[in-house]
Amino acid sequence: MNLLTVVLFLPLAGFLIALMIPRSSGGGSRAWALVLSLVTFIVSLALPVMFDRGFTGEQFALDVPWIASPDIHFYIAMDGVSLWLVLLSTFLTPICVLISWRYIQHRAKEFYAFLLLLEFGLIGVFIAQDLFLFYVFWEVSLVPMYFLVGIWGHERRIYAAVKFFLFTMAGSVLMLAAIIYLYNRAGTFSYPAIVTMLSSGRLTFAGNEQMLLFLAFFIAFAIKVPLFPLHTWLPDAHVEAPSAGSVMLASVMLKMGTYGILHFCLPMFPSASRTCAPWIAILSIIGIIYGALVSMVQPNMKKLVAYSSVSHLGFVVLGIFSFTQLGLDGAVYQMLNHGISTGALFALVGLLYERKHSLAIGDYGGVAAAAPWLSTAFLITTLASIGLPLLNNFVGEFLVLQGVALSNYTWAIYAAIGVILSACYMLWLYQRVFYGEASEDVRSHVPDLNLREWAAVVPLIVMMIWMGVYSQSFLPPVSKATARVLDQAQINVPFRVQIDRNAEVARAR
Amino acid sequence: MPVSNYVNTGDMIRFLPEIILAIMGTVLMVLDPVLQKRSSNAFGTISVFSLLAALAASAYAYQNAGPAFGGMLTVDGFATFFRILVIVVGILTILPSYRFLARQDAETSEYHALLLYSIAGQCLMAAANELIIVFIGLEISSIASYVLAGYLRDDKRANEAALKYFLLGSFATAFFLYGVALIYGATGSVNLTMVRAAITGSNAPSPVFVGVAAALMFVGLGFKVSASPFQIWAPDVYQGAPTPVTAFLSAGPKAAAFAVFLRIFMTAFEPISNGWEPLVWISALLSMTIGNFAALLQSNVKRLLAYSSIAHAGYVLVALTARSDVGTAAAMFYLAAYAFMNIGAFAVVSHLSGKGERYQNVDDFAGLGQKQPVTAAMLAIFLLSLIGVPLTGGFFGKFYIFKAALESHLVWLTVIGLLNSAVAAYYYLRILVVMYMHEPSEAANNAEPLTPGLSAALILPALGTLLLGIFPSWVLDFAGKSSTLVK
Amino acid sequence: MDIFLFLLFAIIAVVAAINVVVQTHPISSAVSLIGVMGSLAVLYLLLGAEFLAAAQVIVYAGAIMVLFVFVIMLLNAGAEAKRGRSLMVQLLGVPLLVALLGLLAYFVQRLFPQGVTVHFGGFTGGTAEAVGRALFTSYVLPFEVTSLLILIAIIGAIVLARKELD
Amino acid sequence: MQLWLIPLLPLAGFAINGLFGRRFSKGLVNVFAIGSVVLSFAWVLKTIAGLGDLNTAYVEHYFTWIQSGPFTINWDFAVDRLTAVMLLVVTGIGSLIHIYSIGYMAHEHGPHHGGYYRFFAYLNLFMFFMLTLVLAANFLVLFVGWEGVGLCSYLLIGFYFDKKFATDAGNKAFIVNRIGDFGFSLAMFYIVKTFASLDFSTVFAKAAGAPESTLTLIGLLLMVGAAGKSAQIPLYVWLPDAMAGPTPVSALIHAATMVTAGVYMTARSFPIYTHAPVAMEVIAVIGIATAFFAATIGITQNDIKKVFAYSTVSQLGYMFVGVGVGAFSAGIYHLVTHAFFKALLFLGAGSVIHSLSGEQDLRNMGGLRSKIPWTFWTMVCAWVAISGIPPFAGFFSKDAILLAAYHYAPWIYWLGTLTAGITAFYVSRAMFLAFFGSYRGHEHHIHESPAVMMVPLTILGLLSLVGGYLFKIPVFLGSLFPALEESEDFTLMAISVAAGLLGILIAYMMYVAKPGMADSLAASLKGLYTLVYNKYFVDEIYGAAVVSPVVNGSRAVLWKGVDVEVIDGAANGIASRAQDVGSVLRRLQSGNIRSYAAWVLFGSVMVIVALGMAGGFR
Amino acid sequence: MTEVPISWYLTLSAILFALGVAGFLFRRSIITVFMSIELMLNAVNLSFITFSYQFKQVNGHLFAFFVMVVAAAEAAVGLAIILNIFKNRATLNIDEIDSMKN
Repeated sequence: MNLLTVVLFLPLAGFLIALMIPRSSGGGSRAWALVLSLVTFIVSLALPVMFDRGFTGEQFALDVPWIASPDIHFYIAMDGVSLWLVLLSTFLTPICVLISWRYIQHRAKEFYAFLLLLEFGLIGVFIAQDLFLFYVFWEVSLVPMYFLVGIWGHERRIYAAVKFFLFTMAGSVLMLAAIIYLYNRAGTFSYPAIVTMLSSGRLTFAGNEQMLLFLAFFIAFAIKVPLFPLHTWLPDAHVEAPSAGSVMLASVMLKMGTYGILHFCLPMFPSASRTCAPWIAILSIIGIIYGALVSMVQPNMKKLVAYSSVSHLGFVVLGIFSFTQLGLDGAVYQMLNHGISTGALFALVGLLYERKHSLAIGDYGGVAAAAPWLSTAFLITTLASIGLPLLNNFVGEFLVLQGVALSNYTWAIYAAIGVILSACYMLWLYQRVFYGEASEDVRSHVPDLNLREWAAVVPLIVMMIWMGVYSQSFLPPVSKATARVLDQAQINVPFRVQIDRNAEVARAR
Repeated sequence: MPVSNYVNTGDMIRFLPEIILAIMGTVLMVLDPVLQKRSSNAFGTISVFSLLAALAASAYAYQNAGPAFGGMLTVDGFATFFRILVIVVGILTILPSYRFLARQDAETSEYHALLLYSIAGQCLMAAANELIIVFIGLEISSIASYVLAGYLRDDKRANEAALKYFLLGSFATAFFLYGVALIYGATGSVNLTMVRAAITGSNAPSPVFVGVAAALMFVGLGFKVSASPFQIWAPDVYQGAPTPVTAFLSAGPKAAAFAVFLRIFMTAFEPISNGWEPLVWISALLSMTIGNFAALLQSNVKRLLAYSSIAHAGYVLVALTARSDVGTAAAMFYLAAYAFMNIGAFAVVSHLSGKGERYQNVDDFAGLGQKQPVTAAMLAIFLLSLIGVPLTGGFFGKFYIFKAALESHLVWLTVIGLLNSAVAAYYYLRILVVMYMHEPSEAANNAEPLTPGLSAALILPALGTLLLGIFPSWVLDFAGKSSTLVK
Repeated sequence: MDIFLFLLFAIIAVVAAINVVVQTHPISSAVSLIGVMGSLAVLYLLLGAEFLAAAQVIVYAGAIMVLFVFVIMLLNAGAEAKRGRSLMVQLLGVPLLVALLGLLAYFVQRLFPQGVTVHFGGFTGGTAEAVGRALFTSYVLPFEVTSLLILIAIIGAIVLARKELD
Repeated sequence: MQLWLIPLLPLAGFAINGLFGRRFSKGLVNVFAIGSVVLSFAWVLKTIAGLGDLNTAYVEHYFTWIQSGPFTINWDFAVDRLTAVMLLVVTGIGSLIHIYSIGYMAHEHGPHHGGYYRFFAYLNLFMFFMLTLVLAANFLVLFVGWEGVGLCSYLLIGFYFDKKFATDAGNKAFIVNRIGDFGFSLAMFYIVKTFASLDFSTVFAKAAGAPESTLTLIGLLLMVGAAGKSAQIPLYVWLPDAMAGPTPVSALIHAATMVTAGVYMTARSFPIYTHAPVAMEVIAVIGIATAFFAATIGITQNDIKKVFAYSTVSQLGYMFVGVGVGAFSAGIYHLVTHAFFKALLFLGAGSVIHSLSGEQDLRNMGGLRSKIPWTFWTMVCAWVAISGIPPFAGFFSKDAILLAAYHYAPWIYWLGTLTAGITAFYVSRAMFLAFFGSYRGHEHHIHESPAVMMVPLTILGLLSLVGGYLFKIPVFLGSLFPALEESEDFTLMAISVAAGLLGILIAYMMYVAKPGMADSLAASLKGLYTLVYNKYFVDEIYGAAVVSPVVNGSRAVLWKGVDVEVIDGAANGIASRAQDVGSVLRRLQSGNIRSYAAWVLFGSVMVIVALGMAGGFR
Repeated sequence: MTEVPISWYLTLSAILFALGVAGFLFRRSIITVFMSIELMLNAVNLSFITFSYQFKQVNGHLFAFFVMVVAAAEAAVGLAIILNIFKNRATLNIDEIDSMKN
């Protein structure tokens, strides 16, 4: 039995069994979700262990014909990028169970079932090698998230859930059209096969054709990322989602978009990617600065963090479109970093909400005095999020900006402004929530972390430090995968494009 | 062993499903005085078995595939596919009808007899290879449907629905008939194979004339499948008719009409397909757009689903626009998927609507997810399928249709269609929203527990929907094999 | 002679048909419609459709129209009221009708193969025997199937029109 | 030589105290906190002793930190003479200030229990980052320390986190530093773009071969970073506010070590600067402008720590002048002596504040000379040192800088000399106001600080007196930096010494001899005084020109405007347009059968026309 | 003996068909509307029989015959529906049967 298959289907099995657990036993489904997600995580730990770091290309491949005509396969495999994204999903799911432990009392059975289904969908997205299968997982992950936001969210949850669904849907239908079109041209849904055909010149796209295909894919991904100006669903979805939903949404779901851009747009449509790169870069930079500025003035903690995601994800997209090894590595690393640190931020904000039932920054103040460890955890997360060296985000941001600087120094200048602004909004948030005199209300309502919460928070902090200090545990497989993407993006150029000299020079070094 | 020079055993075998259904419908009427007072449910059960027998007969007929009655009927894969489809639709209509009829204190014998007749008509349409048979099949199906729509004769809405359906239906049929007359005049025949031969032959009639005849037939068939611009009757009729009948109308006659539509336009009129392609293109576009946009503001679920069915007709027309075997297969598959999800959705509406069909509003579904999780989960599956979320039949149906469309280079129609399906997501989501995210309504609180028949009526289509979504090959292979029509 | 008969009955048919449309009282319309059918029966004869001409008179004018008249009497339907209106029909009704008639007439006039003309006796295959033979040989299927149609009509009428007994 | 132990010891102290300090007694906290730093100091001594003459850098490689394709950042430490100086200053002064803090923080509980351990934990963490900064063998590891010390500065400025002004000051420090770091990062990016590496050895070896414009750009960008960290115009604004932190912090971080990191970094990057004269000129001009500008503000401040804060800004300006005019070793020299006397001034001020139980306003002091004599005398050492009186520490370094400046551009020398006079004046003013005259404060039990505070004061006092003479830094670093051709010039030296003496004299006149004079002078120059007293309204100008437009603009224009109105408005607009379309389409459904028939007829006519035309009908 | 062009018959059929449509559109009495449909079917029958003459086939007559049967069945059901409507609403005005709309 293929290990990857086990990791993929464990959550699905968990979901199906969770449906059988009687509704009255809320605790039962909770415990089941924890056990299953932990087991999944532990099993998934074998993936990096067994992953052959010397080998470029897909590993743990499983290719089973699913539908004969059209030729659709259940084809999964992972490369160095999806390896970590899968691990991120399996890592965060038990944490999400933990932070929902007390908060979710209403309809707990469905909640945990949906959480497991979501994990299934997310893992699937990252390992599907068949474009059709990819689309299936892409949409399947949408549904549980829709319910998580819509049922267990806050006041305007329905608006947010519907907005989330429709935005994503609007993008993904275009992608579906492009996938079908690709199939008609290539005769297969297999992503590796298509890339091979492109590399060998057996399949070529005319300029216009390639551009439209690229845009169809890219818009779907850009909405998910979300790239300015397609981002407005995100703040609403985040604010209204329950903590676990926010965590999964920010940490993993947004990565579906960036992963898609990296994995599909670049190798399959290199010329179009390069042609569009300046425009996309400008949008990313606007997103970086704009997200940070808007984040700064938010009165709501979750909204603040949500807008900060817009800013952070801007870095990722910018890094990808730098077309440099550094930029791509940094982008992937930044995906993981954002997953960890923004996930932690949402988890911690969730813990605050659980205590005081408010997300308004103005309702807090002086929490550091009342809950020192919670504050410390938040501080470390804050620092990670603003890119302090030795914490995870720094490595990613550095690589991204360095990569961007290599290909276009002006972009790097503008993007680096985002680093200044991130300090502004995060520290200001921290000051207003945690510093100052603690009111009686805060003192009595905000206790420090309990054991369960420790268990949820500590792994995240450990990861922040580990990833910041010793990136060598994670980066080499990523580099292998991104180098391949870059190569494909060089080879698969059916019509001439002006390739940035600087990027070439830097690669040559 | 020939019965006569004109009828032989093979003909009878190929005509067996219709015979069974006609006879069993009559048997029901004969049994009426005996059983009506004692066991009104017996009629439903007999009907189900009759339909199962017809199902077996269809399969048997397929074993002996070929033309019958001098080429008036053609029993091929295509015909068998639609025969099976309408028979399954019939079964799925009867299952929720038990409880519905009992709740409305309605007679059951005539209801089931009419249903069987109607299905017989549809089977006939599916196999028809001659326009006069098409016409008669259409009328059998339709007249029975008119009566079924007005079956609750004290219900003002049902009366109105029946009247509208009847008057407008007859009106449109007259157009169809005029088209048949013209094609007869143009080619001297109403046999599709011969019509095609005449059109392509050396002594071909004016293409304009054939075009006008095709146009008049398009009016009649477009009306029956509720394609724009002839969709206008559908919302009122769907809303007013008794809910199980609405479910039936939206699946059975529609599928049969599409079968005829496909057969006529892909065989007889296939040579002039360059002429009708733009028309179907526009019709598909209008149907999708009008259906989806008008549904956005509906608060009555039946009406909402009516508009949605217009939109779905539009999707099928996209497949027809592709003018290829793949397109035909996609249309067939989609109709099957659509039948499951739509009948399922209507079954839930029927279950919830209560006596006198009081609860038909979207808001009445509030809190169903808490009060009746199984019902709600089933409806959620149907709705997700209608939206087109993967792993459901609706998704694969759309997928195949747009795949066929793109193969025929209908890029813009595909894009518009897909964007339309994103718009459609909005109104389906509204139902999901109230069902899961609102506090229980009066309707949800008063909802009856699920009876076995109703459970079957929900679970079978749900299984079908998922099956078509996860293992579509089973149906698709057959559709693909059958999509090459005899020309 | 042929042309005289044709024109005579064609004009009667058209005038009667116009009368069907313009009369506000259903019974007047019904009587006019019987007139149309009668003249059509004559035209059928001219075209050699003996059996159909007879059926037209017996079935259509004789049975179906009687049913109509019967219902009109039963419901005591008077001249129609002027309540309600349809904007759509008011605005587009006449232009659309003119367009439809124009199109249909144009097509059958211009595009139909010229030269075929009708004279009484030009075709005599429409006898009862010929029709009956065809009906029981090559058209046995539709013939049998129409019986189903009648059955449905009967059941439908019963279902819809019967009074509640209990 | 296990260089890693040097920073790691304080890190261990931080980790232990940070994790468990809450449960520890103060004594135990001290053991870990002070022990780790002192051990680190000892290890520095041992290392330097064991490394020989250090004419070439000694490098240790630990692990690959970041690797992407061929681009690699290693976690390397290196020691050369410059590093050695810095190591000694940091660990040495750091140890003293740690010890001092035992006394100063003795009564500290902080806003919640455990302020004491928190303080030492942060201080240790600071040591870790500062040592990393100093030991780094490439720009990125240096940047780690660079950002890390910024973080500790932020934490320690906001140490009293229940006080809003403290946390405000912390944020300001961090954010202004971030602006500097922005420049630093961009410099690094350009370095990689040009040299494909961030290792000092590689970059500096290749620097000579790079085009001047590139080096100028890099140099200027590095300068932005240095200006942020070392509080130069225009990024100096955070440092005066940073005095919100406990006084030992001001002494260690905001006077002796961290703020000099910019000087260290620019000096370290001299191979780039020597090939980029324009960049150096900019540094010199900014340095002298800062020196003069901050000194003038120092004249009018009443908060004793603010006076010294502006003094620090001013003195850092001097160091930049040194670097800018090419006298790198002089800059470092001043860095070292400044560390002695400015740390002493702050610690002394801390002692005063401590003895006055928190009073910081000079106007409420006076006559403390007799009440806390030990403090007074140690501070006198610093006083003479900073005033540039020979042969005390400040004299040598300041003189070296001014001399080099004269050779570079005489106007810098003259302005520098004027600034030296002003410096002498404001420090003297502070000394006179605090220690001379009569006590103007509230009735109070004024007590000398405990011995644990006095010992460091004394050591620093001695270093202020003789440190300049004892440690001839320019000689020690002579082999490292390019030599300047310059000769001792006694006239210039005399002029600058005279300026210092004059400053002291004027201060004596104004604050001791004729105490009312200062007020009347201020009154007569009211406009100028108000301007200077309010620090030229720079904070206000920044606030009005940058902060509020950005904040309010983001809120009103970007968020409520672009996001809510435009983008969401567009999305909602599409949705409501769709609904409008829907409602129009619904209206077609009038319910009237005849209308429906008309529609069907309409459709029929259209279809007939369409198919007729398709068939060739014209 | 002048012969009649076959297109005249067809034109007559078209006119009658159009008049049927007109009746459907302009009459308010449901019964008259229904009769208009019968008129349309008659018009089509004329076409069938005309074409049958053209081809000298009997087929067209059979089609017309089936149309009659269908018309009869429709009449039965349609009149039953009309009876029902009248029973429930006491009106035969087609414009008043519009409770379901939008």
